[in-house]
Amino acid sequence: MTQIPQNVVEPPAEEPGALARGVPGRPLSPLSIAWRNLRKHRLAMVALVVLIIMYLAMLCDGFVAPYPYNAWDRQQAYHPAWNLHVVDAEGRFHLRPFVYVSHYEFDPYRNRIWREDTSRAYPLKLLVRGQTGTMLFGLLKTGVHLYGVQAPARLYLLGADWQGRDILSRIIFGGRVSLTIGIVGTAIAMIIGMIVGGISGYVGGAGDTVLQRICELIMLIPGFYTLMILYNTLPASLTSMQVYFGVVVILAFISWASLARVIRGMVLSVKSSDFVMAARAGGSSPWRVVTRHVLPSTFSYAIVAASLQIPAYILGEAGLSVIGMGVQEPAPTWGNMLQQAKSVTEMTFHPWLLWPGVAIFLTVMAFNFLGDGLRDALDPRTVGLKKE
Amino acid sequence: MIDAAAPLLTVSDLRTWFPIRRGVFSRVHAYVRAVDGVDFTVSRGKTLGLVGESGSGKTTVGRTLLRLIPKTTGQVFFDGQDVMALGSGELRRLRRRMQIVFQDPFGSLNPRMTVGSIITEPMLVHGLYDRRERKRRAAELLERVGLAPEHVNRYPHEFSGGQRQRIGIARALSVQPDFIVCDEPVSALDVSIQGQILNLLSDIQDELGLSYLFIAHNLAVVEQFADDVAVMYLGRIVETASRQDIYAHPTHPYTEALLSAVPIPDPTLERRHVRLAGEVPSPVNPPAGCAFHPRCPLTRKLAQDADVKETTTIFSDSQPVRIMARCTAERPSLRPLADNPAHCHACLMRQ
Amino acid sequence: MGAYIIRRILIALGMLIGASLLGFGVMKLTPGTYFDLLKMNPRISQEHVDQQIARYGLNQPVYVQYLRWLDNLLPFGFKPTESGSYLWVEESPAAGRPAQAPPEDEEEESPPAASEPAEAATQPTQPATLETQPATQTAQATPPAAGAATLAASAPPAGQPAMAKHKFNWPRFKWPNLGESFEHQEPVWDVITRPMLNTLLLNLVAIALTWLVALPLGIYAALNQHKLGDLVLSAISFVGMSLPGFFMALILLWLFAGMSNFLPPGGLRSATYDQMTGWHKLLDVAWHLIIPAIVLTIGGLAGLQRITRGNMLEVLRQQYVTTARAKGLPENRVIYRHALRNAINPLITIFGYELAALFSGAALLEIVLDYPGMGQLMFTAIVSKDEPLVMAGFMLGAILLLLGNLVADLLLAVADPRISYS
Amino acid sequence: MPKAITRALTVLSIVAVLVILWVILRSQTFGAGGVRPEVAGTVPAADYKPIVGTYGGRFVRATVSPPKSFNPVTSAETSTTEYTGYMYLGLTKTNPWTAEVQPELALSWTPDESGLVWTVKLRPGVVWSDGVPFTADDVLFTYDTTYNPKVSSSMRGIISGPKGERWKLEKVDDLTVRFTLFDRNAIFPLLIADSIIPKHTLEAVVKAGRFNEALGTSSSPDEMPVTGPFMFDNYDGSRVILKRNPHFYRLDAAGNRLPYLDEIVTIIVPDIDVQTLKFTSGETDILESVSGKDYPNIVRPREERTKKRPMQTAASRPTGSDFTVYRLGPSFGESFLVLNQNTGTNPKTHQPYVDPRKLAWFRDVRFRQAMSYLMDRKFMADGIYNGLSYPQYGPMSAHPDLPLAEANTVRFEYNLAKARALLAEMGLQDRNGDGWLEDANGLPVEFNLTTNVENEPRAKVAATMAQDMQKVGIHVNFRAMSFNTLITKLDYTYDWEACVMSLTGGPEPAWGADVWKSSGRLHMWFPRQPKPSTKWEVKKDKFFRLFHLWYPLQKKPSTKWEAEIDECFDKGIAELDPVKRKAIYARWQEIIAEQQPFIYTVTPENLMALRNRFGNVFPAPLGGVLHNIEEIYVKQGGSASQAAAQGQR
Repeated sequence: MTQIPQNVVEPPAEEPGALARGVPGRPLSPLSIAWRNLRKHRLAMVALVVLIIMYLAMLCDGFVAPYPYNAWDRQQAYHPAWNLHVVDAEGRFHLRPFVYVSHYEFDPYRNRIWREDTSRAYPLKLLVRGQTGTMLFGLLKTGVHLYGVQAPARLYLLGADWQGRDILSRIIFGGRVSLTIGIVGTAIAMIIGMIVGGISGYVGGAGDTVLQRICELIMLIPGFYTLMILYNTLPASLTSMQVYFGVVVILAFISWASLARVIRGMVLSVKSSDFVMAARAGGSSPWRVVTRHVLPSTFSYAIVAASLQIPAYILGEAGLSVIGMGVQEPAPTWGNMLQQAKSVTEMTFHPWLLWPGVAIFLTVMAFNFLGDGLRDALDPRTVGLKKE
Repeated sequence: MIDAAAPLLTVSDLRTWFPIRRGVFSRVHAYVRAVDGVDFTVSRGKTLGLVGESGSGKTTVGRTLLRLIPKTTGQVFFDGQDVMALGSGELRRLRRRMQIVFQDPFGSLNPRMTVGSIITEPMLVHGLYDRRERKRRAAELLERVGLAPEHVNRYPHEFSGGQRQRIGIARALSVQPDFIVCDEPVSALDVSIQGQILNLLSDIQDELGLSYLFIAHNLAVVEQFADDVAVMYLGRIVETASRQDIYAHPTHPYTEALLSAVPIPDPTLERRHVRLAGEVPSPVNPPAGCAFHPRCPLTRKLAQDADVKETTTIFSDSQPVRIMARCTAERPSLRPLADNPAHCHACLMRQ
Repeated sequence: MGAYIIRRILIALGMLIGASLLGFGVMKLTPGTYFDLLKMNPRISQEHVDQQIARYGLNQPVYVQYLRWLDNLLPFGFKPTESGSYLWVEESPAAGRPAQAPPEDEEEESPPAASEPAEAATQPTQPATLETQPATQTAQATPPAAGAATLAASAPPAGQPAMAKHKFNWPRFKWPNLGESFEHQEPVWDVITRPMLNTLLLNLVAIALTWLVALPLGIYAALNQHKLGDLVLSAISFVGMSLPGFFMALILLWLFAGMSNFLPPGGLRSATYDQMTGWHKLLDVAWHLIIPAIVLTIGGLAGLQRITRGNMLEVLRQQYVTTARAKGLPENRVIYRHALRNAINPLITIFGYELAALFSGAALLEIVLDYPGMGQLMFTAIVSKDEPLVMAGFMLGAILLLLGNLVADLLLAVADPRISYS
Repeated sequence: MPKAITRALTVLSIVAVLVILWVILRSQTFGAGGVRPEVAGTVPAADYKPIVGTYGGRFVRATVSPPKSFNPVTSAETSTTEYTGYMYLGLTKTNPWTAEVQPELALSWTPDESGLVWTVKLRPGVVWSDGVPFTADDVLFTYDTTYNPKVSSSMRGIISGPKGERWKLEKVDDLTVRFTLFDRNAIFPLLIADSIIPKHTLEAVVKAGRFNEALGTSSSPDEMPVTGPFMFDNYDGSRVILKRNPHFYRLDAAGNRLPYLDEIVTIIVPDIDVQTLKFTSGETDILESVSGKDYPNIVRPREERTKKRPMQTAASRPTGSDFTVYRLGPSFGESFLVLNQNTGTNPKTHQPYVDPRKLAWFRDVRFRQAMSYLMDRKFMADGIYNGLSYPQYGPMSAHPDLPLAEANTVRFEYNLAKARALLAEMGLQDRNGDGWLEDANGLPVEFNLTTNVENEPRAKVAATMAQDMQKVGIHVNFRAMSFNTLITKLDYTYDWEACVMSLTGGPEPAWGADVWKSSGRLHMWFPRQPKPSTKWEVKKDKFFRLFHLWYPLQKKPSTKWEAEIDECFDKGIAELDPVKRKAIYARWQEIIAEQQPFIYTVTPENLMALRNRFGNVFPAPLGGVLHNIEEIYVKQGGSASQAAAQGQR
């Protein structure tokens, strides 16, 4: 954070010349400097905007998505993607896209042959009234959707799954799990890592040894096997919400140790720094020293580590879900939606089921860019020495 | 209530050893004897200058007596209280009276806190004053150390080194201490700023009647500032005397060597230049007897003097050197000079 | 250095015991056993299931089960007995011998599970009868002196054989083993060797590919910083880093195996493998390795390429490189003799970590791609609760991690003269 | 600015990836060209006329899990029997069309008048694959071993009486064995279909107490003489190779010794999907247990392949139409919903296993019938199996051709209105207008529904019924769990409410005694009852009595149906007269269809695909495609690749 290089020749008169750098009258906190640096990082800003849009969509899922996540229509099972038209059956062009009601029949080889009933077109509308869904993690109910078509027609921008549920709606609702699991998991791991690393580094001695051994033990166990074993220990009677937290805790259990070790290392170096000595000499209690001086110094690392770890959580959850260990149907997560696309038959005949994978890809990439930007913005020297 | 003549701080036989662990079971293999038996006193309202090369343990002394580093053995009495025996609550109360100013103006201020909160933090943790009063005092202190009161809301990185050192001093002063350890407060600063800071410290001392333990690595800084001077070499004090005595009549060869390095403003004066052979030995394995003997210039002299009978030969810089046998066998203790009991030194050859 | 390695190994042993306790404990949190699977088959009797459960000691307390498992692993094991005792073997009271209590204190700590001899008698499981029978036979058939000799040195002098109710069960040499897999009904070692080798094959191929491709690319990118090639590479890196491996695997599988039959859909060898000649066998395996190896390589490539590039740029900025250039050394020599060596040093640690992740790193991919490796094996073992197999995979993974870390540290010391462990 | 370029490039590549994905993911993605494979059904039994084939060739199949053992006595899992079925013969076998018992190693089996003593005449001239003749001693030895307490035999419980009674076997002469049973057993001819093992190699092993480990996967082929058409050759962890038994007893019409095939290679492919790919890419010759979901993929048009890949032998070169898909009618893996009717209490916590409020519903036949009305069997067939499955209403109704199947069972077709009406009759209706049902007390109607995760179609069946239950206003919490966990609940802890399961079935109801009898271990809705408990046992529990006052039963359902089922099974097993037996089991099917303890959903169609290069293929509804494996041969001159394969050998 040092803005003034040490070898700057000082003005002899000791006029606060160095102060001219800041905006007069307003303090330039480390955070605002970081923000200023981050703003220069275009790609990170694009990623940030993309993420903000995604999170907003996730928070307002019931409103943004045209259908609730479990709204099924068995007549429309495996409806292909993109049934919007601008040219009608008579070849006339319409400015407002519209949808026909469609239904399928099996051919002798059990392929679904889709036929559209062109007698009536259902135009795409904004702010339509439809099935009641929930938003803000189920706190609010909404019957109005950002866009949609009138029943009985159904809009399938990204196609439908085996029960005729809209993939796009389910992706938006799936964000409830996939977009939050990284943040919640990192927060848990960070809290544990900070506490353990802080205690271990600051107190030292036998406690340090024991905690370090525990950390090493956690880091020693093979991650993915442990994930699978731990998932199997989750009691069977859990609701999908509880399973979600179970998975978060399991993922955090795997990853807190490496965080704790790095934080311990930073605490060790910060601990012997003069400003910590000064705080102790000033009479601050150990608790105050740790919480006010030592741990905040590790925050910049923590923020970067968090942004770089979030993708790992998203991928971890998705990976577990893909092999059937995760939040179960009918609650959507990007992972368990992909699980349905896992079979080659599904991929060949219903490739639109792979869309949740694209959502994972975009999110992970956005977090990678953001993390990259944050690393540059916060502290290029002390952060990111080791890639996990 | 306490005798004003009694020294404010008495340090006796202080040792700080750091263990070195190695081997399969990481047993303690050896110790770094950073401080190895140090005695001195600091009088009220006076300044003791503690001088030594880097690695001589002077910073460790300063931090050990504030209990920032655990001691190995020894006692420290501050105003009659045994500092080393205090419980955590008493220690905190004592911390109000003993403060420290650090060498590095960049590392000693938490970059994440505003200047105001840095200065008010000691007051806060000691429960001094209310919120508004603390703010007022912070502004006042800033002004006292030569900064503008409105700087309270700024962050350390916006200041220059000298300004930061002033902030460090303001922080030390905020709880109105009686005693401040100044741990090389000016050595990281440009020469032009050094004087300003030293003057500031000196003014504050006059104003508030503080005592200082002033740690420095050369005698030049101490010369204008300290009342008494103690010279450290390899964890031990080799000479202690008043400022005048030490500059006028250095008795320990190490002090002489240090003094010879001090530039003399008066070109008419000439000082014999003593060059020290070799480097400071490792504190892990200090030389037996007088720790200074491998580098001691007196041994050169000894080579010519025939009247010293018991001698032995050592190799210093691969040169065979004859030295007094006692120097390699006996650890010299600090003894007063016969003519000046306030002037002590630890050289076997001169005792 | 030697002391350092010994110290690391001692710590590692402790860690392994900790890891095994952790793994075993976690696994025991789930209810049920592997043999519950059999219960849904009306043609399998309850008695059969019970017998299987007893045979593997799954009806005993968890700590006894753990000791059984641990005992298998030790070269000098204490022979497990069905009564659950490990140090003390219950002697069947031989006729004519006074059964008197021994003076030692330890003897009174009769093992907790030893109070179930009745159950052991009513449900004699196979290994038990096999093991105890010869022992009792020898004890009864031989005269006291010879009997004492078989009890090794602990037995008191012949003449007054103080036969205890329990006798100390001296550790004796045996080959360590990992137990027997429930599902495969075979020694675990036999079950895992082939998947282990398959996993090693896949990972080593992928690591070799990754390094062979990433290092030159990283160096190229660094030397052509900000030029088009560098930019294309970093763009690809970011995309490669963010594409989830399993998703990429699914897409490749679908494109090349599902839609076009161009690449094999999974597994490692064709059914006709053993009809092939040597050259074709090699090609067949290589053909099957393409999809998983590509996915793994792309996953690792992006990160490694970027790190190499970063390190190389860092080194090129150093003063000694400038000095070397200033000396007039040819540019190639500057780059490959001076810069490259120092740029690669930090990568050595990464190599160690890759080594550590050999077993479990590609687990998800193996499952998704149906590659017959450890990940696949462990997945089925975990789901069906084949505990000996799970523990073996778990421990092997842990050992490899420890080894990988140690190798990384040692390699670093070898490569970097500034680091030494003394 | 280079930075700008890198950004532009990254954005461009992301956009490119997205566009490519967009194009690809929009619709079905295979080409329309190529040839579709043929689709065929079963062959009538009358058309079963094998011709004389030619020797040679290998047959490659895939299986899900590796073999655990080749020991037919200790292992009864599919992973063992799919090999031992080819290796060891039983005394009898079942007809693949009619399920009748046919001679195999035994020529005849005749009971005496008491029905307890059966005289079994063995087939003369049968030798083990090592040349040793097969005699009555082998039969005696097999049953001795099965009854040996040190042997963990899967059959012992089934052929022992409740008090440990055993069959007594006597050797009358070398080719005659007399079985003396402890009770009358109508399925005795079926029971002796189990594999006979050789005495001359295994007797010493049994004596040494090592029989449980014998015939393991690491045993050498020499240790395993067999009577079946194929013998064990090699297992290397990923492939099992069975080779031709030169001493197999059957001859073809021309007097050649069967079988024709040289080898059966079974490769272990855990993933069904990859099995499909391996079949369509030509690696395997047969695709067993095809799911209806994958049917369109298997019959989709495929390009004729002309280019030869270096690593593929000519024999395995696939062509678009070189296989036929067989639709064999209903299989036996029916899924059903079962509701927990256990009235017991947990001895540890003294809590009832099932909430008494819910137990009252589950034990009410109207509730179960309402559930049956909620089964959208049409969608289950279409959405999960692409229409390739059969609705099922009773325990055997999907198999109208089975000898003991009774077609005239009650049917509860999908009808939400009738379901609502039945629930309303029970007092479960929407009382506050929120769309969800409440009981008389205003409490919501809710229960937990579960199934196991591993079986995807079953999970989909469960998800579908959960939706319909929600549609009529029942709060149903559906969660799939791992199989082990589920079994623990079903078998030990009994703390479940509703569950979708399926059982390994078969044409003979007597095998299911453990399921249907109230004392059975697999009597899932209330296992191991000391005596049938269909009557309300109100006095047992204080809470229960309290609730009982709140829900007075207007109409008591038939209370003794469980007892009647027990009776059916006890009588059925002892009844040797086929006509009377059929009547007994018809009554059982009627009870189940009406009482709905198992609420059946759909039975998937049994689908298989086989390469066209094999001759003597006579698919049968019960035996599948491979029931006459010894007669199946590789057609000569079928294709050039075939000739190449012959040449290579």
